Amino acid sequence: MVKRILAIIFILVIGFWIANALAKVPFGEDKMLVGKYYLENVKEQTGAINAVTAVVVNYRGFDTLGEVTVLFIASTGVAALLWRRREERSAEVDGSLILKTGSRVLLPFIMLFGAYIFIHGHLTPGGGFPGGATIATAFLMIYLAYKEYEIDHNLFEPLEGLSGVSYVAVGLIGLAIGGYFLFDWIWQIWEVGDIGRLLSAGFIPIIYTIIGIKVGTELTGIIDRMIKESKEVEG
Amino acid sequence: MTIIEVSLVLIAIATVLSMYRVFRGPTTVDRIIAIDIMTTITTGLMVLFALYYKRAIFLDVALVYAVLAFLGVIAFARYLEGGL
Amino acid sequence: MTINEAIGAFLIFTGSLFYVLSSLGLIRMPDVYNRMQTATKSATLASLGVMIGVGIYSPCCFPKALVIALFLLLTNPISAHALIRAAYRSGIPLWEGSIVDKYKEALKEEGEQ
Amino acid sequence: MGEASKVSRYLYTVIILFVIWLFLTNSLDPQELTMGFVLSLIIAALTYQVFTKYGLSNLHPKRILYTVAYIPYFLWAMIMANLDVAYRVLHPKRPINPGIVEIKTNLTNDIAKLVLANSITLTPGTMSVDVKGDRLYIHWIDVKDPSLEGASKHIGKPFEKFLRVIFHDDN
Repeated sequence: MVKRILAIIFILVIGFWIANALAKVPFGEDKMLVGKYYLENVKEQTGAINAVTAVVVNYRGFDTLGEVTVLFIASTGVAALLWRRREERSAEVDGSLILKTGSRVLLPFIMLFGAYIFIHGHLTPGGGFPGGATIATAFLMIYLAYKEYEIDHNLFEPLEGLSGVSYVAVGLIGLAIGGYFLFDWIWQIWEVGDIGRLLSAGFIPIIYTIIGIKVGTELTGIIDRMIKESKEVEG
Repeated sequence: MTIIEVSLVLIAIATVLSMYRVFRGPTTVDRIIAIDIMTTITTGLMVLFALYYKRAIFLDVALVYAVLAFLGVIAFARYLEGGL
Repeated sequence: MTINEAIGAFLIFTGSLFYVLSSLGLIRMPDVYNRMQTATKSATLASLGVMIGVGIYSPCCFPKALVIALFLLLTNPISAHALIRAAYRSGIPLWEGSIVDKYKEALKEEGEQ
Repeated sequence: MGEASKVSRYLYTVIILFVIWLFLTNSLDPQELTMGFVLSLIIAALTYQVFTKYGLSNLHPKRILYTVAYIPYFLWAMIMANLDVAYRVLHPKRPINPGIVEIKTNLTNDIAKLVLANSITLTPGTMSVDVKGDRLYIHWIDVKDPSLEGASKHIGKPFEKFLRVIFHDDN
């Protein structure tokens, strides 16, 4: 009881501190000038109507390359930690007929949703990362339904590497044409597309497609390693 | 208050009521059923928000959420029956 | 308020009433199986109502709302089925008032094979 | 009826995916149409083998007619189901009489069984627990007839006459 009262008092004191600290922050004013700059120039400089996407892929495209690399390292790390000789899946109970048939029917639709999400990254919320995750869930669904299913590593690993290389290649072409890495030559020099339609925003859709494929294949690879490893742990 | 606002309040009440089953249990499956229902309710809520704030792009969020919620429940179910 | 807004609002309101009904079913029913019965049915119909209602209220959203509604209509019963099968196989008993259980015999036969 | 040819199955998948794409994007902008078409081609190439078995013959006018007729019937059953649920949940005595019964189905196609099981789950008082061969195990909230024949007649039959035509089980 005493403990509980002490905890409540403690929470109240902390809450008071935080409230006091936040009360001094002026809301609604620009603290950072760079944010204002992005919002004012995003349309003519990148052609995207989704400012968040434009910042992620265009202004901060180099950082996003870093993020993709982090994911790649995570995937490689999982593979390195969980690498054993060829392991079988440990599932014992097969999915029911309804689940199996349902996942077969849903597979194309979920892949289409994923592709829709990452191709419309510059027009709607979403983009490469959620789109790739959606595509990975399609494979996870098949994994859950069929106990003997395994992905084809010979197809997925080259695809993953290829998409990583093409991201860098897009950046290098920008370096060659415009003088800095990830220069958006499609929008700034060719001026292809109209703002708000699908074909716009320079290379943002291209890079998001690359990221989508990369994230999808990488997450599928991680799922595959994790599911196969479980047999070793349980004995 | 428009009818849509009343509906939003009703959905909020539904979520809170399902929360009772999440806390109460008594078995794991009970909690997962409650969470399944809550995710369905949340998908409906997102679609309703798209109307309320007049932003059709919220529908994309609802779509992805529906996919992920379905996968989450299936994963739990297969884990419970030893199919993972 | 135009006529399609009125119809849409009516569908949305009905849908949210069914959401409340599904959570009430979740609370009032005595065991896992009966809870699933009541909750899944009304939550699916409620989602259908809310999404079609939103589609009718503002026609620009109609196709996408319809896709989400169809997706839920297909996935909700599947996930309910998977959960209920997992519940039975992980050994949760039926409610004591249940009068018949044919699935037990089927599972026993499967075990003997 | 055997499997359709690969071309027919592929084209059917492309058509279905493209229609879904049209619904998702909700625009007739030529750029969106081209993109959707290319994506449908790619995804269909990856998945047509698991998606469909009968290909273009699914689009036979008779089957489409039966599908269209099935929708109002199913919606009506679903609304009835919910009124039934409302009655059981709101009634102070909670009138339930549950049990798991076994029913027999004549459907042989997997997808037909999926739709049958889903329909059963969403209609009054019943929920499918498992499918084995031609037997479905149904959790019934208010068991009226625990025998195999009685339950089959009560639960499965109304849907089967539609599904048998829609999913090629009519021979």
